[in-house]
Amino acid sequence: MPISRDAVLDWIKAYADAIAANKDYLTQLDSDIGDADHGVNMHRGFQAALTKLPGVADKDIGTILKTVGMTLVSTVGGAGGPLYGTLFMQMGAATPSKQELTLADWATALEAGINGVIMRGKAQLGDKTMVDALTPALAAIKEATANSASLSGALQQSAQAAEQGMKDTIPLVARKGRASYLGERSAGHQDPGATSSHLLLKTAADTWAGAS
Amino acid sequence: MPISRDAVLDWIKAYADAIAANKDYLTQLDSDIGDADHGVNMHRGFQAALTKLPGVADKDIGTILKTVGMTLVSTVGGAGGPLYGTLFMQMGAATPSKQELTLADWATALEAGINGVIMRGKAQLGDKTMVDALTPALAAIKEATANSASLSGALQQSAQAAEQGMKDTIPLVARKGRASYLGERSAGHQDPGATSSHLLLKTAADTWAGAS
Amino acid sequence: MKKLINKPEDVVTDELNGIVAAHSDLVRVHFDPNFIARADAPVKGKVGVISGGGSGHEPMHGGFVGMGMLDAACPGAVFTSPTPDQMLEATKAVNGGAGVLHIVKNYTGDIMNFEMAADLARAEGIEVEAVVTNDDVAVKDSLYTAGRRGVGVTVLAEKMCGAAAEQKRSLKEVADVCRKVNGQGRSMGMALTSCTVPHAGKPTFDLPEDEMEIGVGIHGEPGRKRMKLQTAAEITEMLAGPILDDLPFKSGDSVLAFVNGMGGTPLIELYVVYNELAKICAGRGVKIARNLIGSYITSLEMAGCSITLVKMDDDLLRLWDAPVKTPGLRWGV
Amino acid sequence: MKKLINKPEDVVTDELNGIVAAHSDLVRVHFDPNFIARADAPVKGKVGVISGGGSGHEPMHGGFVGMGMLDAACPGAVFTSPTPDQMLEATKAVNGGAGVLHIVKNYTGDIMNFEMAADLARAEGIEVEAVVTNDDVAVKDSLYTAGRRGVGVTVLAEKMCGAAAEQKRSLKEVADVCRKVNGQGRSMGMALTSCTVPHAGKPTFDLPEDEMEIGVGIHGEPGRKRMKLQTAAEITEMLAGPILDDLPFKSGDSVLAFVNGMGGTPLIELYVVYNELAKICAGRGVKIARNLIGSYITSLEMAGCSITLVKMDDDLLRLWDAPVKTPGLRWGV
Ligand SMILES: Nc1ncnc2c1ncn2[C@@H]1O[C@H](COP(=O)(O)OP(=O)(O)O)[C@@H](O)[C@H]1O
Ligand SMILES: Nc1ncnc2c1ncn2[C@@H]1O[C@H](COP(=O)(O)OP(=O)(O)O)[C@@H](O)[C@H]1O
Ligand SMILES: [Mg+2]
Ligand SMILES: [Mg+2]
Ligand SMILES: [Mg+2]
Ligand SMILES: [Mg+2]
Repeated sequence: MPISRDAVLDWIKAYADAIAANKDYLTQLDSDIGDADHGVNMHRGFQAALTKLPGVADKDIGTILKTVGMTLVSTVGGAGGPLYGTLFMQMGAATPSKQELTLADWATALEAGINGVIMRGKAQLGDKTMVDALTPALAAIKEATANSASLSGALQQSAQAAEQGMKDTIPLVARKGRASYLGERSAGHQDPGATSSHLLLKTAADTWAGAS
Repeated sequence: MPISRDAVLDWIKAYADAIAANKDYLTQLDSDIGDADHGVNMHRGFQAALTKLPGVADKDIGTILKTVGMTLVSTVGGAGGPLYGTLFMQMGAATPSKQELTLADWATALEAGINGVIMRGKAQLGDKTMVDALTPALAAIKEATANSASLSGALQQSAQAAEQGMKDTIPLVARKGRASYLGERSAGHQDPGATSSHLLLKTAADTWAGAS
Repeated sequence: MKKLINKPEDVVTDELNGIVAAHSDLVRVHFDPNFIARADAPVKGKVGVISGGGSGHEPMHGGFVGMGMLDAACPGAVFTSPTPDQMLEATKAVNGGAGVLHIVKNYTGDIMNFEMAADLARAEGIEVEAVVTNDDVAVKDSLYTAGRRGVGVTVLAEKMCGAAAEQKRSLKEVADVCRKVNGQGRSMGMALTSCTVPHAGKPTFDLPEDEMEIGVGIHGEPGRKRMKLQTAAEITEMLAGPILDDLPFKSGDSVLAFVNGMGGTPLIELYVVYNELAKICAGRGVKIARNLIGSYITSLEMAGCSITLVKMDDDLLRLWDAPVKTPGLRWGV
Repeated sequence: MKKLINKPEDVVTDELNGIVAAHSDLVRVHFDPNFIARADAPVKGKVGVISGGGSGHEPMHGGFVGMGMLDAACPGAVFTSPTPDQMLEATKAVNGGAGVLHIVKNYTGDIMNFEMAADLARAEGIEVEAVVTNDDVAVKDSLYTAGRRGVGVTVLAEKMCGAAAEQKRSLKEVADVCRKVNGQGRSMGMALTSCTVPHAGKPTFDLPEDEMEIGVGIHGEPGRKRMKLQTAAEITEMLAGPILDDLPFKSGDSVLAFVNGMGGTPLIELYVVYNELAKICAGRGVKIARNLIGSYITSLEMAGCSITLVKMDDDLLRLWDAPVKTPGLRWGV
């Protein structure tokens, strides 16, 4: 059973909840090496996205994802707004008219989203950004697909890879974003954007655990 | 042996030392019910006065006291400057051409000084000001004189009366000076000006203990 | 103590040297005794307007010296009124033959030191009038106490008296402007934090993280009462209410509204307070004709604010709008 | 958290309402999307100059909207760059037919959001140029990182670009002024205390009573290094030295010197710092032709300061001296 449109809506709602629950944690991480707003920003954006969902609940998955992306762009601000906005808008652009997503569809969407993030932010792997959580997650999905893993298994593995990527940001010296101003002092702290990106993939794996 | 001119100079120097030693204490008292500068102000003034003493060391006592008073007026500022300045200037005006002071001379000088302070500041006994230390000190001297006490004994008693007057300011609600802005909240704190005035009389008693 | 200073005893001198370095086009600084005077003082035939007070309230008063406002200002040590010789020398330096107005904030020290200076200046043949500002409604007024403090109104009076003097009004007329502004002006302040007098080295009072002082002056002295921190709306009501009731300001009155920061309060918060104040005034039918928002009469790095309202008439409005060119306040030129 | 606010989520809206209440003669505030525009925008035939950024830096940028400076400013949430729709609407509102300059501080968020807005505006047929300010020498510049932050130079560039636009210079010429000011300007800042983002509710970093952060930006982010508190002379040297060396500023250069307070620093301390800066510049033969001293680009209630120097030429001096009439900066009119 692939990922239904309702499952996509559930995922977005679950992620909004996860952001709400982790708002202070994300802001705290951003205090250490940034400007103490990442949790607040993401929360504002996803609360706004929630209010848009009823209006697109009967539309295709591409439209839903694009709507979320556009809402994030116009409500989050900061680095997170354009980056998460682009991620969702590109995922939406990659899933036009879809009523459900197979594992391959999801991999395609995620890849398009991540490429968008990299185009916009020009971060590379190891720059201590959300890309460090997203890129390994995509690689894990591709590998799982190559190994004919189940959908839920692949999602699980991508969440684990994102978690590892997130943790791997700790020792890094930031080269992009606000943390880069700290130079060497940015090492020893986990990147807030990588943390919110891990949450995104973990929420997907949890919400879609029944998919196959 | 009355109070010699050198003894007067010694008293001023000893008081400058006492102010230096009590600078932080006086400022702390002024923090509680004022603006945290009484110790600093008095210290600035008496350090300036010290530099003027060599120039008048061979002059009469009236000139010495007036010089101290004028120096205080032009270096202390705040309430303390005009009040202590007036105290010394009036004491000087009351002791023209004197080379030494008897107990009666000292009582006359002090009375003139205190009257000056009251004229300038318009405080009454019980307003929680330096007047509350000075007025009982003068009364004690007069009483001691009436009782034919020795000079050093009279000085001792005036210092004790000043101490009592100073302590008696603690429960008072201030009606003059900066502490009056606090209303009821000024009660429970010892007045800084009364404290520096007690020190003045205590230093006199200590410095002139050998006088008779 | 966290301050951008060298030594506590050098703060005022260093600051004055900074003013020399920055504003020699506008002002001239005289040292020993210390005062700041207009570069072109004395202005012949114009009433000289001077003020003075302890340092630590910047830009007041030194920042208000220049065309259209003060002719001179005398800075004392931090929170300590200046000495008579400062005011005497400043008075002489700005006397253009039409007499000199002393604007004195109502503090025992300021009153006594300015009085001595006025006596000395008069003895030298200079006509001097002194007007005392005492606008702080947090202090209960009484004949038997030191009376109300002079606070925010002082800044506004200096501006309007300066404008009146530029018009070549007489000493009595300029003094009348000061009396009118003071008579029609009321203020009240509050503190979120204490300040630290450089010499003292530690905060004048301790204020727990969830408390504030209502009714403070501008010398770091504690206020009338301490209470739990409240919202900007509630705090503004606590300040504006007593001000409006005291004069009282009535429906239909036209006012100059001044929201002042205490030195450590950022502008964004002052605008939040101004927004509440505008609502309160509107609710009472009081029209804000002019406003001033910023940190103009401060208590070192104290966080907090004060509100001042002055009832305006056409003459005062014209005096307020007149050109002013000082380091701290400038428009129309 | 001690602030004069109502609710953290309402700070920006309350502040904007305060601006409406205070400055409707100068500016117009548009809500949802939020931006502040000149009361008379769009000015026909004049290049529109706009900027924007997170709130918490007041008076920048909103306080600089008015004749001779910005045509519009877009305030984001506190320390969060605004969204593209804000800049798009502001761009449309100030386009007088001669194109619009976006002055963008170099932060990843600001860059990306402004880029999206410029793309959208161009798609609607409006000519847009964007110039990025990146003057903070505390940050090591590199092609492979986010590069230097845009800080104090932004305020000065806004003033001079605004003046150039008033002269009806072309979009390219106004953008050239911005590039020149940025190219010839350098800044560095330090903090005595952290600030508290209203939503976060506690200080962004903890700084012991005897320590300071050198090389901070304007978002409460920690600086390049933490060290023991020093004198104003030493601190000023730590900031001015790297600035002077970086361009480098040379003997004979004429500069605009800007000593800026971070929001919680009183003016008296800024003059102490200016005094040191004047000595350092004099020692290197660098002539301070103009100065600006005050809190103009702030970090909420952070205590600390920053220094900015811009090498001036005759054209820039004329643009700096030109009349400006905004809530935050005003002269010549
Ligand atoms: N150039 C970039 N590319 C990808 N991600 C980035 C980039 N710059 C910043 N980020 C991410 O954005 C996060 C910060 O987001 P947020 O706090 O919302 O924005 P801001 O830094 O503007 O305050 C960082 O933790 C990092 O993961
Ligand atoms: N009107 C007055 N008459 C007599 N003494 C006064 C009067 N006002 C204040 N004082 C004294 O002055 C002291 C404060 O002096 P100081 O701190 O030097 O001046 P300021 O109050 O101007 O800061 C008070 O403690 C009080 O004893
Ligand atoms: Mg952030
Ligand atoms: Mg005192
Ligand atoms: Mg004092
Ligand atoms: Mg941010």
